[in-house]
Amino acid sequence: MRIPCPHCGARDVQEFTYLGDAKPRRPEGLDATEAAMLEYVYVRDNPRGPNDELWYHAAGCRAWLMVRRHTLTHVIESAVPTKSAKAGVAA
Amino acid sequence: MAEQATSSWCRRDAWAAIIQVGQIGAAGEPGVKVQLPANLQLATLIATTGSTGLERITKQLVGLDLPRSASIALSATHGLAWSGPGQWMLLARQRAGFSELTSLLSDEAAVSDQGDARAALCVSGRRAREVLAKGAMIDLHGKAFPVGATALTSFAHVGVQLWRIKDGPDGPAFEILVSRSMAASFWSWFAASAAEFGCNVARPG
Amino acid sequence: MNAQPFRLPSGGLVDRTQTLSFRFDGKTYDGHPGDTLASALLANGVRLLGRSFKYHRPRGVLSVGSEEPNALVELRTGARREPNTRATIIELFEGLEATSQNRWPSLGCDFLSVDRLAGSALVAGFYYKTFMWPAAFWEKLYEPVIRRAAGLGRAARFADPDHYEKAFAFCDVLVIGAGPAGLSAALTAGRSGARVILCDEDFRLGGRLLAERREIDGRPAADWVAATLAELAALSEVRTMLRTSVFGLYDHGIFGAVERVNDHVAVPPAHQPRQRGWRIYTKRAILASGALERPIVFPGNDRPGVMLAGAVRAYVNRFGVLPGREIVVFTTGDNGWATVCDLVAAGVRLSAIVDSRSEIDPTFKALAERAGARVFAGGAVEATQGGHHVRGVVVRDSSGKHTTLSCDLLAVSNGWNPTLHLTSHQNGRPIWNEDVQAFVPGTLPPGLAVGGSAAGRFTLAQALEDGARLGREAAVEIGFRPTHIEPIPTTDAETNRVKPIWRVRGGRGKAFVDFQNDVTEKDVELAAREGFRSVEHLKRYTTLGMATDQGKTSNIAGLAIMAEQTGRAISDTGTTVFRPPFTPVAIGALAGHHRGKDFRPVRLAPTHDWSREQGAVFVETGQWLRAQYYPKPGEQDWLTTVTREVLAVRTGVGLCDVSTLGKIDIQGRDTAEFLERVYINGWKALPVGKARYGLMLREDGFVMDDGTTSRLRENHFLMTTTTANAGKVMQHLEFCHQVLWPKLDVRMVSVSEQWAQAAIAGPKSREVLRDILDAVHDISNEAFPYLAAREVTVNGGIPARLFRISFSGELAYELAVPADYGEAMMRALMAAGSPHGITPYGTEALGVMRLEKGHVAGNELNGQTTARDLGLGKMMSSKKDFIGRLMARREALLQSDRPTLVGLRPINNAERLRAGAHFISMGRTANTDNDEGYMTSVAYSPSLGHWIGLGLLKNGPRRVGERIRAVDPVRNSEIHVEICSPIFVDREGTRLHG
Amino acid sequence: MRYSIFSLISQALKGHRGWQPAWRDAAPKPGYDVLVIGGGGHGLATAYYLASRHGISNVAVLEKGYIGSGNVGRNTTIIRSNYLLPGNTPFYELSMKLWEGLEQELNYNAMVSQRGVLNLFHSDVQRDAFARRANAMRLAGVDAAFIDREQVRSMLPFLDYETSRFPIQGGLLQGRGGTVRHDAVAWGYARAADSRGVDIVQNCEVTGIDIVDGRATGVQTTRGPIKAKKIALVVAGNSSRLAAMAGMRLPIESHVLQAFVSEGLKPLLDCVVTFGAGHLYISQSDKGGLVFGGDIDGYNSYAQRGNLPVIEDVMEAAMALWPGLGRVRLLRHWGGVMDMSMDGSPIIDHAPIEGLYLNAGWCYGGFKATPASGFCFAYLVAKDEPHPLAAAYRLDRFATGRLIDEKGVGAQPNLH
Repeated sequence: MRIPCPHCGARDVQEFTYLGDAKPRRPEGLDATEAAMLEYVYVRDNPRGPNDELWYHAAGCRAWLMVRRHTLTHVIESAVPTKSAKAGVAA
Repeated sequence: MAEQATSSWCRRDAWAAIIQVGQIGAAGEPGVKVQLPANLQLATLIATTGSTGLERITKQLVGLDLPRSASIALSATHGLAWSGPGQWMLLARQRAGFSELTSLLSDEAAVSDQGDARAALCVSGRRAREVLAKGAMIDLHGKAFPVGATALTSFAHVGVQLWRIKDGPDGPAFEILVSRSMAASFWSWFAASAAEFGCNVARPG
Repeated sequence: MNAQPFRLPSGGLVDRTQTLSFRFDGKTYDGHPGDTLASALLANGVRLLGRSFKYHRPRGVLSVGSEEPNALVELRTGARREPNTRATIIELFEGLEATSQNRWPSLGCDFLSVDRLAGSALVAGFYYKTFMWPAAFWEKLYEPVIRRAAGLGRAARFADPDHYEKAFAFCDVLVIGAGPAGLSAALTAGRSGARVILCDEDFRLGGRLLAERREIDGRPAADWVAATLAELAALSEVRTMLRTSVFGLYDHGIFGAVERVNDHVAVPPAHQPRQRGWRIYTKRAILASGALERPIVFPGNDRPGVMLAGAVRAYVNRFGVLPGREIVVFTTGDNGWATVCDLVAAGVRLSAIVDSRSEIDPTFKALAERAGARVFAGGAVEATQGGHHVRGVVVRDSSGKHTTLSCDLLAVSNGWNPTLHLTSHQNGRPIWNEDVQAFVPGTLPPGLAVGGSAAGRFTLAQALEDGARLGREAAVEIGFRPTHIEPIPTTDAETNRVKPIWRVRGGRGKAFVDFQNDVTEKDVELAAREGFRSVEHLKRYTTLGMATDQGKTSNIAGLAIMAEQTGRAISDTGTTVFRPPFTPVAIGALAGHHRGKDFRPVRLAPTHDWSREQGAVFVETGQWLRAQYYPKPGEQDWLTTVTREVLAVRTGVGLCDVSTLGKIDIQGRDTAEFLERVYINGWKALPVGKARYGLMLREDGFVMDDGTTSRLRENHFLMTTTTANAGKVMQHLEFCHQVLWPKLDVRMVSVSEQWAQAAIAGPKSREVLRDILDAVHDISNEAFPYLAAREVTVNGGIPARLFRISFSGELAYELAVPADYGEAMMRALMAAGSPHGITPYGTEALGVMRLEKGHVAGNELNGQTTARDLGLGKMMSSKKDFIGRLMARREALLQSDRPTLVGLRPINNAERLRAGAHFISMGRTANTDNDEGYMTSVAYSPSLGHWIGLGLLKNGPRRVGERIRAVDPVRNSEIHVEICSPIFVDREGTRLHG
Repeated sequence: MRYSIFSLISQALKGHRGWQPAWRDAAPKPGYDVLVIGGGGHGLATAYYLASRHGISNVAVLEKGYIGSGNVGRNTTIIRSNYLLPGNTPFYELSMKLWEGLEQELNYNAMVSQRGVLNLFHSDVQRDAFARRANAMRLAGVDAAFIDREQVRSMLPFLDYETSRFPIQGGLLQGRGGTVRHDAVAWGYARAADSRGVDIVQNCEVTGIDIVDGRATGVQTTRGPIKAKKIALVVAGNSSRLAAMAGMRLPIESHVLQAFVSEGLKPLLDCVVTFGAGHLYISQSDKGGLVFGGDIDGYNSYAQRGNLPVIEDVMEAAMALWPGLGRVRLLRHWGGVMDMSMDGSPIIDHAPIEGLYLNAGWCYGGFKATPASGFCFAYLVAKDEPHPLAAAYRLDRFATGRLIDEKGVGAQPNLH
């Protein structure tokens, strides 16, 4: 696979590390519940199809990216820095 | 107590005991040439998000524009290499004045010295691209990687930053920064890869 | 005696001016440059090349390419021995040595060959039905016998002496195969200015054109090939790669290929690799890999001398070798007649032509006449005769009458299968095309186009047309504009009608579908009878298509017979999925440079050479090599050395390299806030100039890493991590910043490599340091107390950082200088410390001292422990949110009987503790139910004079004083230990603060 | 027909014309007592044990392709019970014991070959961790031996002891570990289940799960609706997809794991060996191919194929461990879809929906667990209570914190 890093261009998957599903949001603050955190840490949609996921360009620009990738065909639709991700994983 | 500088504190760079000057591999006209730059100074600059002060002050202090994409701005004495979003590697070709320069920049950026953290080498020659292609998972073709382009990537499991400087008389030339601790492993790969073309290694000074 | 009795007097692409000498099974033969081992052996009349897998049947050359199932040899000898090497693609070189395999004692006389009676029991799947009684006999008797019979060639027993390397290539258009379609594709794409790579696995470009007598634009095809190659060579953006097999298609247009750089010489020249494994990154790719001819299934079809008709043409036309003198052709289509035609052109007479079709084209009849051959229209070969090679065939004519013909070569043709393997590497399913009677590519992976025979368009004209079209289309799709369009070359006429027959019924004896794995038509029938009817079941049950050739010549016949057995059409059975690699790839080429010491990079501290000079023994710590201990002459074992080092620190001063610790520079207005969120403890109140111990959790509540972090300036912190976790922590922090809290002003970068760092520990450490630091720096206990952290200078202005932190529990400092000064620092410290007997110490002594102080390290930070488990639960702030806070509160993690950190000491001081021992209460049986925890780390404490340990024990801290058993059954040991505080030395910490 | 040397010889004399299908190609009936979704090793074993141990034979196994087309036919065939944590060790030992009697029980030779599994270690930290594990095994009554470098050398003289980047210090040997002919496991269970009345329904894909008043009542399939009193999901990499049909989300991600086989070679490797410094394990099949496995590719995937970086990684490790492999050729590589759970351990439990049972999360260790997984799952389905040896594999362990994280890497499936 090649991931189209928005900063570095298309790079071999070998330069990246994977974290997984980008959708869950971390429940922030002292008010967060254990149940919400449990969901965030452990429960996944795991779709067979398009998946928004977090990749880290470890051997490149060190940016965390949100990559929309199809889990059956591996076709990548988009890759954006998480910092500017519209669907922002960031709070 | 140490009152003054004594000669016992000599610098020893990352290539010491790793690289030997001279020809390696095939004999005859070397297809690859390696030069080890002396006195290369490096520092990471990370700008505050949204701040433009760094752009202004680097222009003022070293006369170079801060690259916004994966390229390097170079002068005879200094360089500014993009090294990640909001991050640059400042380089200077001589030691004098560097710490003053970085302290002037520290208001506009987080500055971290990296001059001792990298082992640098310049690779040129007719077969330079072929050698690097044995490790580079990036396209170094002239169109894809023109003079002034830079990339952070890894060669043979070793993290590197490289950029293309002005062509030499016999082809393209690349400067490569290697993590200091992995210099020996990098060189083991490089020497094996360059051997078939013959490689001349020189160290100024 | 004629040196090469089957070499034609002229013709072919071999260099007859030079002779190469080679050996097969100990006998010396001659061949020429341009030969393969197979062509040279055939030229010498050698027919029997190997034995089959199961029945050890004699086998010869079937094909002319990488699809060869039969002619496998061991090539070279000793450490360079290469098993299962296909003689059909071995390029002949001077001194080549090859040996036949899977036979004993010799190829001609193989005692393992199975006779008909025993053979009848060895049908598909026989082993699933037997060898079950008595149960114990499987490992002792049955399996060893089965295993001894397994496999074909023998792997080398020594390390491969050759070098391999990897390489990466990028192109706009990759063209796979340099036959007519590939050459014309490369040419049109290249002319448009695109960057083109043209690969072919052969050692000569031209593909089937090398093997055929064809004309292009009214001239011999060779002229067109030569002109095309000349033009390609002149295009600067076109790269041609010979001897390069594209073996796999991976995601996003990445291809794997292997270049056999020096397999055509006896030993690679100095400084050159044997093979090179390529990763080719493409925008578009064109598969022009041609087609593979199908054999026919009939009894005795495996006997040496039965050869594909196209291969016969190749041996005659390309190699100038006549693979037999009495020739019969058995064909189900026009292709067999092409062989007749070429043999006639070479002046060879034929005995007979058996065409399964009842209608024979008049031109073919005329041709047969010229060949002097009988024609059996509507006939079939029902059997072959002979021992180690064909001596005759039994032909059944259209009336059912049998005729026995003497012959020494039977050329067979049953049509062609497109070489479409790469199109299914991404799960694409080939589809049956009734018109061409073959599977053709189905849905193609993105960016890949297929042309010529590989697409089931088998004529030369179609190949040239497809190549030109696909080359142009690929270039246009990625933005190139062809300057002009050349006309597509014209070709001579050809026909390629075929009416395949999947097996000849009626004969007696084994009819082979898969030659190498000895799968017969009967095996396929049996599979159908037993319900293994899916093509995948067929494959797995009978092993059809699982040999080194992966069924390139056999799969289709197998599934056609299955279709027939189960009353389905071939289009309904489908084929099995072709998996990479297309052709077997040497493991060396995939590993490249990364073997031995170069398997993974080694990281060396800036003080490495100094440590070596001091006699250090090094140990792998993750990627790093660290000094483990520094033996002195006369010291008998490591324990003596480590004990000396520890005592030196505890009584005087020691010096240890700690450069490998991760160091992260964190700057920005929100750094303290950031640290609050990633560490479990508080950071906002940390004053400038101070360091603090911090512990960070994963979000699941378990400990991730620990270390000290110092506040150098208001908004500038320096974090340290453990050596092993430096990369992981950096990635975690970047995640926290970029993904979770991008609004925080935090800027971080690893400075691990920038600083050489040394621990100076022991009661005399302050005195040593005073000698090193520039005089302006006051490091008295008052001015620079425990946990002070400051930027200082040494040797008249060299920037340095000084931390008063201690892993050993002694008065201790860590001094960091720019890495170039690392070695100088060590020398200066040694010089300054020599009056105090300064002693270098390694990770082993460091480990002893941390254990004496009850500090946790790698064995305790194993990802299964919580802060609470490690006795650090109180560090967890309740006033703030931090990573891991909530998950650490789950009920099971708060249970009091979770194993918790304690110290352990042997009841009998002479006994040695072992890490990994489990704890069992006195009087209880040692079993899983009574398992109460385990010993994490142990050391011999020189201060106490006995072994000590840390362990995780249920209810641990409440059981101090209790005695328990530390059982270590795997090392036959059981020691009684007393539970104690994990802090063994200086519990009050007076030394630390001294 | 019973399989034996006698039946084989008698059939040989008759031209093998008398063999019957190993199992009936059943068409689905309108309803069953138990529907097992998934005709892989675990599903077939579950059906077999339901019939043989619990007398429940009104059972159908529904398979969307052909039986054994999933991971039971794509793995590296290793069996072992060298586990560390108390939730795991006794369970895998049960599996080992079932393997040891499997062929006689099923009357099918799956070539269970207890040739030994040797895990090499390369550092003191690794040695300590292996000692902990070996002792945990011994406490659970599992065989385990610690051998030193020289003993490893005498077993495997061709490994790299001289120039290795990570020198071999010794190994943990489980002599009873080994390999099994993987396809035969599926076929053997299928045949044995079929002979006890279980319907094996191939080419029948489940497209929906019927839930009425919080209770699962049947499934929709490509071959029509089927009613059932109990529905057991055993679909490995497709667990999340099936669970989604019942409105559930799982602590599971699907990842691709590749496997590799070399050309057939004369015997040279007598045990299964794992290289602790790289992600690699190697064994040699009875046909002579060296079988290699390594790390998962590391990203969510439902494609049964992988990519070059991991292929190269595995081959680098192979050359580093065994430098004589340079000229041995890789014949074939493929991928399977692994149901990677969040703590690296499986789930055998009731689903929150009545009548629905879940067997999932095997990561890449499912093959060795096949008999015990089927055995314990059948127990759960039949008795509605967990089998004591599988009692730790609860779905609620993530909430309670009773995780079974052998590697200690936390909630990141791609690291297990």
